[in-house]
Amino acid sequence: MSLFDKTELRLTGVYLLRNKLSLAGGAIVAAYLALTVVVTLTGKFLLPYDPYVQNFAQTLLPPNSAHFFGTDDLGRDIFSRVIAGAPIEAQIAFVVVLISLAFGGSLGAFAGYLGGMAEELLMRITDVFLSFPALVLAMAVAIAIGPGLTNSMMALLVVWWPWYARIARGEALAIKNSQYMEAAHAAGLRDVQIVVRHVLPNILMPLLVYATLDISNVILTGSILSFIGLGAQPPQPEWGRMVFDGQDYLSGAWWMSVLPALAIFVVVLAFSLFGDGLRDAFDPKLRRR
Amino acid sequence: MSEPLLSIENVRLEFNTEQGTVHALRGVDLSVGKNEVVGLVGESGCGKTVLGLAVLGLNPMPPARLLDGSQILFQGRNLAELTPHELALVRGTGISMIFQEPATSLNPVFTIGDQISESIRLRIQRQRNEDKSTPSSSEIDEQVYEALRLVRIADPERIARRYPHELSGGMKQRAMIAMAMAAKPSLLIADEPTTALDVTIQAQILRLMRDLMNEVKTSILFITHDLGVIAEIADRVAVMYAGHIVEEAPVGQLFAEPLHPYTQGLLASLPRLSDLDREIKQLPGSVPDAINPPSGCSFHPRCEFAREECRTESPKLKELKAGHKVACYLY
Amino acid sequence: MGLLKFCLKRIISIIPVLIGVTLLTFLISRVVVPNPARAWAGLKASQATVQAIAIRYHLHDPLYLQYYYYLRDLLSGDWGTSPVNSQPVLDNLTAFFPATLELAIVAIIIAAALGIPLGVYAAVHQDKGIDHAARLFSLGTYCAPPFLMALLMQLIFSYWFRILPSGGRFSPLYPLPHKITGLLILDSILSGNLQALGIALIHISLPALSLALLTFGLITRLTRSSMLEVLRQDYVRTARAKGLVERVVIFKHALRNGLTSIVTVMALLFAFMLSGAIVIEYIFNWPGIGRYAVQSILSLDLPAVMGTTLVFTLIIISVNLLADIAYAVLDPRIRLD
Amino acid sequence: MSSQTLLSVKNLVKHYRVGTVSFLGRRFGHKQKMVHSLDGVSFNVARDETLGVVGESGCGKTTLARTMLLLTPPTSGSITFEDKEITKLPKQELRKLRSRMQIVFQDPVSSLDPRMRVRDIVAEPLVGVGEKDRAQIREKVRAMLERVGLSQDALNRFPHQFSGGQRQRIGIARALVCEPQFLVLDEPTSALDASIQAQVLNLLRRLERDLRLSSVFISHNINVVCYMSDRIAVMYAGEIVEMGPTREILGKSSHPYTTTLFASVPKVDPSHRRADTEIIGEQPSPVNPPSGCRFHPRCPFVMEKCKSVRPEQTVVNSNHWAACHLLTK
Repeated sequence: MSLFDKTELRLTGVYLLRNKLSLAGGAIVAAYLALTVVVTLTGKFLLPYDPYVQNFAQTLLPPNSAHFFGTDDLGRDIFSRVIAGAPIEAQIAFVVVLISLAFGGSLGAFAGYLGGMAEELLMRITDVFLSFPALVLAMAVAIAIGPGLTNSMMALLVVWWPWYARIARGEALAIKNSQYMEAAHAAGLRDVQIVVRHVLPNILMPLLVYATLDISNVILTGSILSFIGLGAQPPQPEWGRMVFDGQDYLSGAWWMSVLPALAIFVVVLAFSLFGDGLRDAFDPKLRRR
Repeated sequence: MSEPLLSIENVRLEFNTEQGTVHALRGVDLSVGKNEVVGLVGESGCGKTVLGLAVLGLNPMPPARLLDGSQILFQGRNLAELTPHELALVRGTGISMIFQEPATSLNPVFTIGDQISESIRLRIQRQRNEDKSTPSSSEIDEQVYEALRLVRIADPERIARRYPHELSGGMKQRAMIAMAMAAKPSLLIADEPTTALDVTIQAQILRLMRDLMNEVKTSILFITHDLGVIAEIADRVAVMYAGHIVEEAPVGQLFAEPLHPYTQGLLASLPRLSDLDREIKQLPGSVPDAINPPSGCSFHPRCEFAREECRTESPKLKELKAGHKVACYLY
Repeated sequence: MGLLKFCLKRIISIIPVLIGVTLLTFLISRVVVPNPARAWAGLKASQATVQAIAIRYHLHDPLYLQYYYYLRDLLSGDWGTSPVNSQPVLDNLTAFFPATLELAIVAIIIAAALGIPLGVYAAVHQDKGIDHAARLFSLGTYCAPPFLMALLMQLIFSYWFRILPSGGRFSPLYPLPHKITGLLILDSILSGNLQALGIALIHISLPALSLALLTFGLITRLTRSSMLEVLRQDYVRTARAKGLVERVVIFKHALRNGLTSIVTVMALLFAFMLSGAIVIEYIFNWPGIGRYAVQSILSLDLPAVMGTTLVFTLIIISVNLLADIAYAVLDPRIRLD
Repeated sequence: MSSQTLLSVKNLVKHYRVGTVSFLGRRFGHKQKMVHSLDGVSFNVARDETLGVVGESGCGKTTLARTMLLLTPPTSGSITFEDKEITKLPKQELRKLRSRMQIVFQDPVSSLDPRMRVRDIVAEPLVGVGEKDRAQIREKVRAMLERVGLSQDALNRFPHQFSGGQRQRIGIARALVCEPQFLVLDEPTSALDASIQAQVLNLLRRLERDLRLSSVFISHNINVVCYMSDRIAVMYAGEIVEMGPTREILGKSSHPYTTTLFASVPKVDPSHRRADTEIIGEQPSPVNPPSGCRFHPRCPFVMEKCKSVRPEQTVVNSNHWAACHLLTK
C-alpha cells in the first residue's frame, strides 16, 4: 500500500519535465520558498537595507543601482521591503491551505463516506458559504474581527474550507461507489481498515494536487485583503499593503506600487503554472492524449 | 465482384503517444463490393475500429498519421490524399458511419428530428447541381419521418420530437441508423453497432440491417468482435490481428474451414449452445503490444505451429482458393 | 418535467440558501463582532447612542429573537445606518448600484467577445503555438492581481500617454444625461445625447478594460477546457461522420454543448469579476458598490460592509439561478429529474 | 432443506430509492420513486453445484449478486448459508462469514485499488479474517497466484501493469485466497476478449472442480452461462421466470421469454442463420414494472389473465419450473 506508485511517479515526472512552463513555474516556486526560509531564518541580516528604517533624505527615488526597486515616500528601500515581505505571503498561503485541507478535507471525506444526514447537512452548509463571493465574505469576517495579519488568515479560513469539504466529499463518494470498495467489504475488512487502506490514500492525492493549485488563489485573495487594509498593518512590509500605500504616488513614483504588485503577480503565476502542470501530470486522462 | 466500391490498399497508420509509437495498422488490404456486407472481426486493440475511422479520416490527426503509400480508393478517388474539407464532402452521402454507443453518439441537446434533418439537408445540398429547388421545411419533416419509418419506428412524428435521452438504447441505435441512411450513402461503416445492446435488441437491429441491405442497396462494412454476429450478417469476413488482415473468406467457408491458426483458435475458444460438452480450447498468451509488436508473423508467440521463418518474416496474404485468402506460412 | 416546473422548483430551492446566508451575515455582525452595539453605532459614537442602537436592534434579546428582528429589518428595507455618513446603508447601495452594473456589463461583454472565440480557437488547435500563447496569456491575466491591472492601465493611458481620464465616471464640467435607467451609456443613447455618450465611454474605458482583461483570462480558460472536453465526445465524431463540414461541427454541435458547461460556472465568473470590481472601482474612483465597500472598510463602517456583502451575495445567488435556468433551456437532459 | 443445500435464498426483495423527495415534496403528496431491482427471488444452491443466472441488462442480476452476499441489505427475504439464517446477523459475525462466501467482479479495472500492490490486494481477505502471521499470508498469496497462473514477479506490481485477463486472475486469486465454499461470479469474463475469456473460463472450471466450490455464475452471455452451469435461472425485470437443469432448459424452454432470449443468441454458424422470429419491444422500466406477468407487453402468447395476475411457479419437470400462465391453462 503506498500513495505513490513508482511507475506512475516516473510518468508524472517525465510529463512535468517536458512541460517547460510548469517547470519554470516550479523553479520560481522553489526559489521563492528558499527565499522565504532564508529570510525567516536570518531576518533583515542579509537585506541590503533595513526595511523599516526611514530615510527622509532619499524619498521616492526611482530604481537605480543602489536601490533596485527605488525608495518609497518614507525613503525606505522597496527591494528590501519586498524581500522582507516574502515570508508573509507564504505564511498566509500555507496556513490557509493546510488548515482548510485538514479541516474541510476530513469533514468532507467523512460526510461523503457516511452519507445520509451528515452528508446532507454538510452540503447545505457549504452551499451557504459558497453562495458568497470569497473575497466579500472574507472582507466581512475580517472587518468584524478587526484588521491584522492573523485575523485576515482567520477570515480566509472561514471562506476556504468549504471548497475542500466539497472536493473531499466528491472523491469519497466516487471511492465509496467503486468496485474495489465493494471488494474490500466482501473481504470482510472492518470500517477502520477500509478507511486506512483505501479511502485515505485515494482521497489525499487529488486533494494535494488541488491544494497546490489553490495556493495561488489564496495569495491573490490575501493580497487584495491587505490592499484594502485588512491584512498586515504598517509598517510591516506586506506586498498588498505596499501597493495600496504607493498608489497615491502612481503618477510620480510608479515603482512604489507597481513593483510589489508585480512581485505578487510573479509568485501567483508561478504557483499556478506549477499547479496546472501537476494536475495535468496526475490526471492520466489528460496525460495520455 | 467486378469493381469494388471501396478498396483499401496497404494502409498503414501510426499514433504517437507518450509511451511510444503505436503501430495500429500495418499494411491492410481489404475491399468492399457493391451490395455486400463485409464483416471485419478481431479482438480489442487489433486495429479494426481504427481502420473504420481511417476510411473516413476520423482518427484525430495528430496524433494519428497515415503513412505514405496508404490507399483508400472510393469512387475513383484516394481518400487518403484528400484535404480535410474534401473528405468532409465524401462523408455522409458517400460513406456514413454508426458507432458502438448510441447513448453518447447522438448529440444530447438536439432532437432526433433535428439530427436526422441535418443529413437530409446535406444530401439535398450536394445534389442541388441537378435540381435547383430547395425543399420546404415540411418536405424535410416528411423525409425525416420517412427515414424513421425505414428503421421500423412506428410513430415517427412523436420520436422526431424526442431528445436522445428520452429514448431507450435500442431506439437510439435505430435513430442513429436512420440518420446515417437518410443521406443515402453507398457504404455504411458499422462499428460494433450492437455491442452495447441486449441480446434481444441486438437481434432486432441485426435483422433491421439485413432488411435495409435488401431494400436500399447499401454496402456495409460491419466491424465487430463477435463471431456470432458475423455469422449472422456478413457475406464475406476479414479476420484482423495486430494491425494485419490474417484471413479473408466468404462467410460459410471461414466458419466451415478456417485456415489461419488464429481464426481456428478463436473459433475453438467460443462456448456454443449446440455443443456444450466440448471443452473450449484456449489460445495461450495475450494480444501483442501495438508499440512493440512481435517480429515476423505477429501471431507466432501464441501459435502452436510457429516455425523459424514465422519469427523473422511477416507472411503475405495469399489467395488459396477462390476468395479465400490467408497470411500464414503453413500454406 | 416542464421548464416552468423546473424554474419554480429551483426558485423555491434558494429559500434555504437565503436563510443560511442571512444567518451567516447575522452571526458575523452580531456574534463574531466583539461589541456589536459599538460597531453598529460607530467608534466615535457617544455612550448614549450606543445604548440607543442596542435597544433599536434588540441587542439584549436572545439570539433567535435578534435574528427574527434582523430578518424583519432586512425585509422592510432597514439595512442599518452608516455611522460614518449617517445615511441609511440601503440608500447608499441603491445609489451606487447602477455604476457597478454598468461597469460589469461592459466588462463582461468585452471579455466574452474576446474570450469565447479565443477559447474555442485554442481548443480546436490544441497544443499548437496559438494554443500555448492563448493559454499563457489567459493564465497571465487570470493570475494578475486586479490592482496591478488597474494601476498599469492608469499609469500607461492616463499618466504617460495622457489620453484617458484616470478616474471618475463622468466629467464634472458637463451636464449628466437625463436619468432614465441610471446607466450613463444607455441613458445617453436613449436621450440622443452624443456628447454625454462620448464622455461616459471615455471614463468607463479604463476600468472596464481592466476588469474585462481580468475576466477574459478566466473565460478563455473555461471555454477552452469545456470545448476540449466536448470535442472528445462521441457525438462530435458522429457529426463529422455524417458529413458536416468542420465549421458546423465546431460551432453548432460542439459549441452548443460547450456553452452549457460554461453557463454552469457563470456564478463563479461573476464572483471573480465582482471581487476584481471592488479593487478596480476604488483605484479608478468609480462610484459603484465596490468603491463604497473599500471606503467603508477603510473607515471601519460595519453596517455598510455588511450591506455590500449582502448585495454582492444576492447578485451571485441570482446569477446562479439565472444560469441554472439557462442551463435547463440549453440542455434538455437537466429538466428530466 | 436437504443437507446438500449450501445456500438458500427465499423471497429476496430489493428496492432502491431513486431521486430524493424533499420534506416539502412529501407534504404535497410526491411519492418516492422506487426501483424494483429484485422482486421475490428464491433459489437454492447445492454443494459442488454451479447455478447460472442469465438475463439482460437491468434485469437485476448484479443486484442479486450484491444482495446475496449482503454487500447491500435486502429490503426483505431471507438468505440461509449452511443452515444458518444470515440476513439478521450482527455486523461482526457477518464479517467472519465473509471469508467463506466470496465474489469475483465484472470490471477488472475498477475492482482493484489502483494504489495497492498485487500482494496486498490478494491478501485482503486474509486481513479481513484477522490473519496476523505475515509469513503465512505471504505463503498463501504466493500459492494462490501460482494456482491462477500468475508468476511470482506479479506480487510487487500494481494492477495497471497487467492486461485485462491477468487482472481478472488477480481478482479470482483474491476471492479464493481464504478458501471459501461459495463463490459468486458477477460477469467475470464480460470485459474480456474471446481468446482471453476462454482462458479464464477454463481456469474457473478447473478451480471449481479442484476446490469443490459451489458457485453462482451471473452473465448476460448465454453461451458462457450455459457452458459453465449445471442449472440455470432466467431473470426478467427483477424476477426469475424459469429455472432448471441447463440441458433441459436448452432443449425445452417453457417460458416464452426464455425461448425468445435463446433464439436471439447468434449461432456461430452462418448456415444456421436465425429463423425469423420477430422479437418486439424492450425490457420495462424497473421503476414502473408492468402489472401481472412482467413479460406480457412483449409476449406473443399474451392472454387477458397475464395482464393482471402474476403467474405462479409451475413445475414442468422434477427440477424444472417456470412462471407462466400458459402452463396452467
